[in-house]
Amino acid sequence: MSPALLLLLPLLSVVVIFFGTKWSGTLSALVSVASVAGSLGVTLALFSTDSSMVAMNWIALGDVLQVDIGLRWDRLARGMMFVVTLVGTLVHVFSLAYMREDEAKARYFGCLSLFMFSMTGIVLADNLVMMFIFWELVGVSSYLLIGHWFTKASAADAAKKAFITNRIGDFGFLIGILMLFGLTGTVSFTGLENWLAGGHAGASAGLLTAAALCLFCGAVGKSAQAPLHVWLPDAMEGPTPVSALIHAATMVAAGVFMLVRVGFLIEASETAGLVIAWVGGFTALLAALMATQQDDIKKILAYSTLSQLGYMVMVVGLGSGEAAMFHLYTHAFFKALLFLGAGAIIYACHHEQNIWKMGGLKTRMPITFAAFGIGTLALIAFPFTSGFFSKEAILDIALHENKLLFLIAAGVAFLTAFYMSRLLVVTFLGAPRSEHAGHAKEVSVIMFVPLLILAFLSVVAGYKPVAELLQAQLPDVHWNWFVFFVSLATMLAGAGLGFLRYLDKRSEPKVIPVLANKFYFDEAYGWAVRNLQDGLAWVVRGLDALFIDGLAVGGITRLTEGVGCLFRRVITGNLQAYSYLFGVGVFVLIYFTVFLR
Amino acid sequence: MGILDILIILPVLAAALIGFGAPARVTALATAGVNFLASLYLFFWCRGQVADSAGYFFRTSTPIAENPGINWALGVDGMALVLVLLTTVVTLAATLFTKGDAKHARLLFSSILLIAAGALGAFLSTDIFFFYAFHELALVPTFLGIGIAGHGDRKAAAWKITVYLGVGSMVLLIGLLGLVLHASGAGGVTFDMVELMAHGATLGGATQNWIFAGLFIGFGILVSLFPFHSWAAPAYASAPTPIAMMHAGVLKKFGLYGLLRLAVPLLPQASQGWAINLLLLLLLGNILWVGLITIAERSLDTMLANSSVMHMGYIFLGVACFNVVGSSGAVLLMFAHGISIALLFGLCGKLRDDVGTVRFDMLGGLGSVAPGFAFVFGLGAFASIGLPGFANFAGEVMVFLGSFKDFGGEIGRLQVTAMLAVWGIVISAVYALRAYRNIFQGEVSAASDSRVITKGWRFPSYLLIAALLIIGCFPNLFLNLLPSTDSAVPGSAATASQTSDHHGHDHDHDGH
Amino acid sequence: MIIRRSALVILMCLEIMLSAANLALVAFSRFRLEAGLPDYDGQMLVFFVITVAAAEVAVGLAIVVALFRSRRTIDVTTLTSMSH
Amino acid sequence: MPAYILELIVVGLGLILLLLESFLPRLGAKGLAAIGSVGLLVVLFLLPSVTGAPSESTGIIWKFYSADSLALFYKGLALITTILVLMMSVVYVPVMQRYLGTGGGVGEYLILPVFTCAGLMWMASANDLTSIFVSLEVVTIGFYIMVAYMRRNVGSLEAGVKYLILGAVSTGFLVYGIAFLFGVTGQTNLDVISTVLGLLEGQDKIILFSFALLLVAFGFKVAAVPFQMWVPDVYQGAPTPTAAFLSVGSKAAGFIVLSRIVDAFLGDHGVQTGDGSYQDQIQRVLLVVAGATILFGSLAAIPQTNFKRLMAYSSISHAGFILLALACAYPVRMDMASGEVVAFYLAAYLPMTMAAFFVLCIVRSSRGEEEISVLDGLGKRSPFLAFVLLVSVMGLAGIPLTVGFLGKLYVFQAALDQGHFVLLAIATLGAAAGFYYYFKVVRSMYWNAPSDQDAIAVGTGSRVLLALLAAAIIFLGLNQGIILGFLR
Repeated sequence: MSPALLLLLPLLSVVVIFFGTKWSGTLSALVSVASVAGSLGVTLALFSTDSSMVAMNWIALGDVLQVDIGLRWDRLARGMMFVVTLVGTLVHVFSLAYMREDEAKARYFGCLSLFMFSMTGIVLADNLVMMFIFWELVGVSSYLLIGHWFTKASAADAAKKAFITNRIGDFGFLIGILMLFGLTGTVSFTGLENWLAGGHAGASAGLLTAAALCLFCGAVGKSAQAPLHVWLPDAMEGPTPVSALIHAATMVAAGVFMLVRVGFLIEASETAGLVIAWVGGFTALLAALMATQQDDIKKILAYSTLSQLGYMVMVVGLGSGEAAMFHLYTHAFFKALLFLGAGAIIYACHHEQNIWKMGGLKTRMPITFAAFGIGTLALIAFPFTSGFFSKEAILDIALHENKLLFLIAAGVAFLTAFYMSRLLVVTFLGAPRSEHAGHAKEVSVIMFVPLLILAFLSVVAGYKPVAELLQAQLPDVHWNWFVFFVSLATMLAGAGLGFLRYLDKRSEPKVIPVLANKFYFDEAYGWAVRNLQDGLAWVVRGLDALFIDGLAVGGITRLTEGVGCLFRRVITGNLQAYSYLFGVGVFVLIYFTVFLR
Repeated sequence: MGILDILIILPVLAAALIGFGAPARVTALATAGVNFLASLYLFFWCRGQVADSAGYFFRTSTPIAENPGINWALGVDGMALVLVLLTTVVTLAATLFTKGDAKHARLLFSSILLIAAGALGAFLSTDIFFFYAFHELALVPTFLGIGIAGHGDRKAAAWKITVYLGVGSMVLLIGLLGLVLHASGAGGVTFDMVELMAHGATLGGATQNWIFAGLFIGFGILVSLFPFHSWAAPAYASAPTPIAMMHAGVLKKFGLYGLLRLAVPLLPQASQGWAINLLLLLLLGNILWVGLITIAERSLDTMLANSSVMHMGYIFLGVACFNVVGSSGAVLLMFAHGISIALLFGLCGKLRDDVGTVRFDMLGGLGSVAPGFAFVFGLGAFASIGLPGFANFAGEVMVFLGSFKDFGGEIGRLQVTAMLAVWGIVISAVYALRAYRNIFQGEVSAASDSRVITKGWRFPSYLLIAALLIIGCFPNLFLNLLPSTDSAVPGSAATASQTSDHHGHDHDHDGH
Repeated sequence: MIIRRSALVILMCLEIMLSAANLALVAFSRFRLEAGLPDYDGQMLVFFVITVAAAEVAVGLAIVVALFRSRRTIDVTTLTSMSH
Repeated sequence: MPAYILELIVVGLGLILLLLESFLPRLGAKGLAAIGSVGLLVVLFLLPSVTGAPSESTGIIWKFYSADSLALFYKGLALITTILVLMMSVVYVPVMQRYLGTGGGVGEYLILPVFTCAGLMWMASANDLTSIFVSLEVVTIGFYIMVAYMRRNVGSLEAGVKYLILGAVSTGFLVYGIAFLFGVTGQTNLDVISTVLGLLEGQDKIILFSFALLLVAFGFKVAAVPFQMWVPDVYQGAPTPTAAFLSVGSKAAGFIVLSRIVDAFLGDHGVQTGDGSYQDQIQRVLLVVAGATILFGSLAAIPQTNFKRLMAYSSISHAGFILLALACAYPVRMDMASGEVVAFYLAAYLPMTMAAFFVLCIVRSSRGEEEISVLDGLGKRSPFLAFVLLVSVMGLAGIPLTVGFLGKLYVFQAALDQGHFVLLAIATLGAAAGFYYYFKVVRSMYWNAPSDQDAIAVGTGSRVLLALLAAAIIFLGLNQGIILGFLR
């Protein structure tokens, strides 16, 4: 059995769904679920092997350029693959129920399979170009899934925004790839590693930093780091299972995964690492602040995702890819859990997403509440949940590497506890604040089973034996009581404040406009797009019509015609004038010939 | 008469038959089909064979004139083969897209065939005279087709393209003649490309620069290089669908093909001089300036036209790389762009015919009315903005890689240009997704409501998409046919440096 | 000639021009003495010119007559019917 | 058989036709034209079999007359042109009769071209100032009559007067020029003059002066700027076959003589440009005149609405191209002398112009105007005529695979070879403007709706002839070897 199967299964599913099922929803769902379950099975079966292979020569141009579809099956890939396929399987199953009544089920499951295919490609890629290929494909599947309900203007716009924002990141990513190719003549990770190990001939430190940072741009886009984070909250317009799978657990983590893959490059440049760490820390703080004032349950989770991704990016920048991957792994479970839980709530409340119109769901949806609660605990790093271990590692590394970032990280931990307890309190406790919430019922078994599995994993995944079993990367950190107490204190303080402030409130006690409006990022970007890009486009179009087409092309045309008319005037039809001109012509010609030499 | 002659002459004969009253659609379809199969046969045949010393297959040459040496010389190498395939595929699709009972059907079908014949002739000729001549001839049905069967402001548009391309081809003629006169060896003036290659690279740097500038401006006008692009949008917007498909998809590639065929191998030193700076500047104009114009367009046809102009910039970048990666990328991109723009123009024409408008503000939500159509259009749109899996991506990525190849750690003008050009992928995403959003997504508009897209688009669209996907997933199918080292291009800089190479040795010898 | 309006007068002027040229020819041939004799090539040419001029005038007069018949005038300034 | 027999045969043919016209009036225009054409055709077939000057100069005639390949080539052109003009005239006869009144016959109109043809053929061979002058006048006087032939038509008469007066002025300058050249060299034979000029020193000014005077005269003949004013009016006013004859026959003859004269002045000593000699100056003058002519012809053609005026300006512009070729006297990298390029261009020009005028004749005989708009919708009304005209204007515009393209190609090549980049730019502009105004015709034929739907009747003979011309435009475009073969 080879890792190539992991790519083939979802691809096959896509092909079958798009061309073989005649858009039958049930059939497509079955095919899709089967393929992802198969992928999970293959991943588990291949857990103990370590291999690399070339599946196909994609571009082969003599010895000048070689780009393969090559697979690299190492611990990093295995761990990531496990996360992707497991969460994927659970989300697929959850979707069976969640999307039961959707008209375009076949398209939905087809796109899910496409996503699984692309994500697998990223994880397995053994070179930058291949990673870029699947990177883009992931972007497309994300576009399609966000815009699943495309007749809704907001969904269509969100999909477009996500894709374009990602492309801006890819702009940098591609340039990074180009620089590295230009320097080394290869794009494969092994080749790059060897080149770096051999003293990276021909590259100045500045260029290396630039290349690393360009690659990081890709991660900024995909992992929604500031300032390109704006697409992720909007992406919540997609179906909730999609948010769980793509916009929480896997795709947005691809940026982090990629950074870890090219970690050897980041290590080679101190500046690049520092920039990355600060971008991560900044994003974490910014997103946590914004999360405290959101009213949409999915948006809160989205900002929380942003914030956690910020953690991961920060720690990659600080030099520990393992810690980042460990957090990625635990985060995938509890964040998927939270999203699916949110999905269950939304489903139960008839697609109500505003937390202020919920409330009292604890009694009506006890299983969901339990699962959601566990997820929350893991997210706020309650001791001895999985999230606790991974966050501990991050804080520890931050403490050693950069004190300022440690402070920020601790602040984010506080804020996380605060907004999550707010979410929990407002949604589940108190009295129902709307009719839908009042009539909510516990969801079906097909929906809560995935929740329970994820809840279980959210608790146990952090323990070393489990993590090792599941091929997660384990950071090399030692128990640090200082970090433990800081973490505990911030968590308790945040959670306590959240409980006290929001218990039995019917609406937001104090609106902080700057946070509620997400620091006006969207407004600023909207303004820039409208006025800078579109305005510039109109101006350019106008200039083009005026100068190039009008003045240059049109001017030359008119000039030619004008001169033609002028010449025509000479031919007056009057014989005397002709004779006169003839005479002048003779004189001019003779003068020119004889005297003007 | 070899297979290459047949490829060229068959469509001419068929067009004549249509002119004399043969059933238009059937004749055109049969011809396009036969040509398509013939080119496929050619494609697979060439893969198993070894080319002759000049790199060609099926080379034939019949002298037309002694001195200046003009020959009816045909031959096909990898690059030509790619473009021949492009031509026959797009011809078939354009024929399929056109209804037999359309207005001016006879004219349209014979124009398709004549343009195809002209393009094939240009791509297959290894003699500069016929290379140039065939392209010019193919322009005539284009002009007539737009003028007679176009829509909108057809007369003005046809007039503009006629005069504009007329000027362009005159400039080009000067450039080509300059090349022919200066690159011909002592044995008299020859128009034969193979002989020129053998004598090439003996030109001085300044001469190379001048000729290169002449060539890229001449070819550039035909390919709508910035700032000579303003003919494209009105012409494609008013052109009848098959004419737009054929011109934008196939015929426009002539100029780029010419640059790759002549300028890159024969004028390698031009990659150092001022001429290349100018080219780099202008191609950025294509990508960024025209890209912005494309964003501002509010109608599908003009948007597609401008996007096509914009994408030419990437191919020019591939040419400007002056190395095998960039050239190969440019070839792939020519193929990919030709197919995808033909697909989009075909679908756009369908939209115009069946819905009655292509203006964004009047369309919307078509995706729920005609999901299959939306799906196919989406594939075309994503292909054109370089989504991996489609051939466009393979081409673009190779062009970009080519521009950075061996840059030696110093970010030079080529690299800066490439970096700015990469921003084009964002621009193209913006306009393509906006167009898709406006036409297919959102609320169903009054114009889109209850309109049925009539039959006839599926098969040609699938054909084109299949071509894009196959080459996108297996670009090696084409790359195997192309030279894989710089030295395989005779007379290039790399050849000169590899003196131990037998090939290079020969040329040094010829030079003295 | 340029300022004349009558076609007839213009024709006469043209004849004078030719005569002047003839004179030049004769003069040149006279100055080129070869063995004491003028170069007769030039003088021979003069005869040709005179003959041809006669033919030209014959045709010219016919045209002028036709012009007069159809227009009742031979004023050349009225000849501006061409569009352009 | 010595070459000059051909001219004698042609003159004899003309005399026979005159007699026939007088004594067999029921022969009619068609009969005359047929006999004339057949006779000329016979002469055409005799052309390859004639011999040039014998090795030892036996007859006085060879002092005035040469029969080199170039001369024979131009004789062929003259014959073909005349045959076509005769055919065209037959079609045009009904139009003419409208303007001739009761007493007027059209017989002479069909016979004069034969005499003029003899003159043209003689001009092709003329290599002495005397024979140049006489043959030129034979041609010119013939044209005076043909231009003014429609004596009840105001335009024709007006054109005749203008052509007559300006033509006579140019004749005057020709004689002046001859006189001065004779004065400098003491010779009338061009070959001898060339040798003598090579020996003269310090007389640049007077040599240039005589050249300028000759250039005035031939500039008038070939319609070079600034002696081109007559062309539009005369083309417009003259009967259409005469306009065609003027634009091809007269121009060709003018160019053969001009190229002989230029050859005589430049000598064959291979002077390169830029050394300040009078040869250099002559090339410069030719270049300037060529540039001005191309510019004027191409640009002034743009606003024209009358088809014949358009053709007139086009003829001016083409003259510019030919002058440009003439000025590139010593192409190094080409295996074609400039005279050959000129001859090729003219040969290429023949079928294209003839086809265009022929179509116009036919259209004119059914509709009474000659505006471009008369062609509106011709593509619908008469696809055949439209197609022939399309091929013809494509050729004139220089679209490849037509013979017109080759003509331009060689001119461009010669100019490039000599490095005349400014002229190249002007030529490019001119050719591009050509696209503009020639395609006006195409636009009118194909894009515009017809003003009336009636099909235009085309006789079988005309049909065959037009098809032949169109085929020639394309066929010669593909096989330039044929023309080059005749040339050498």
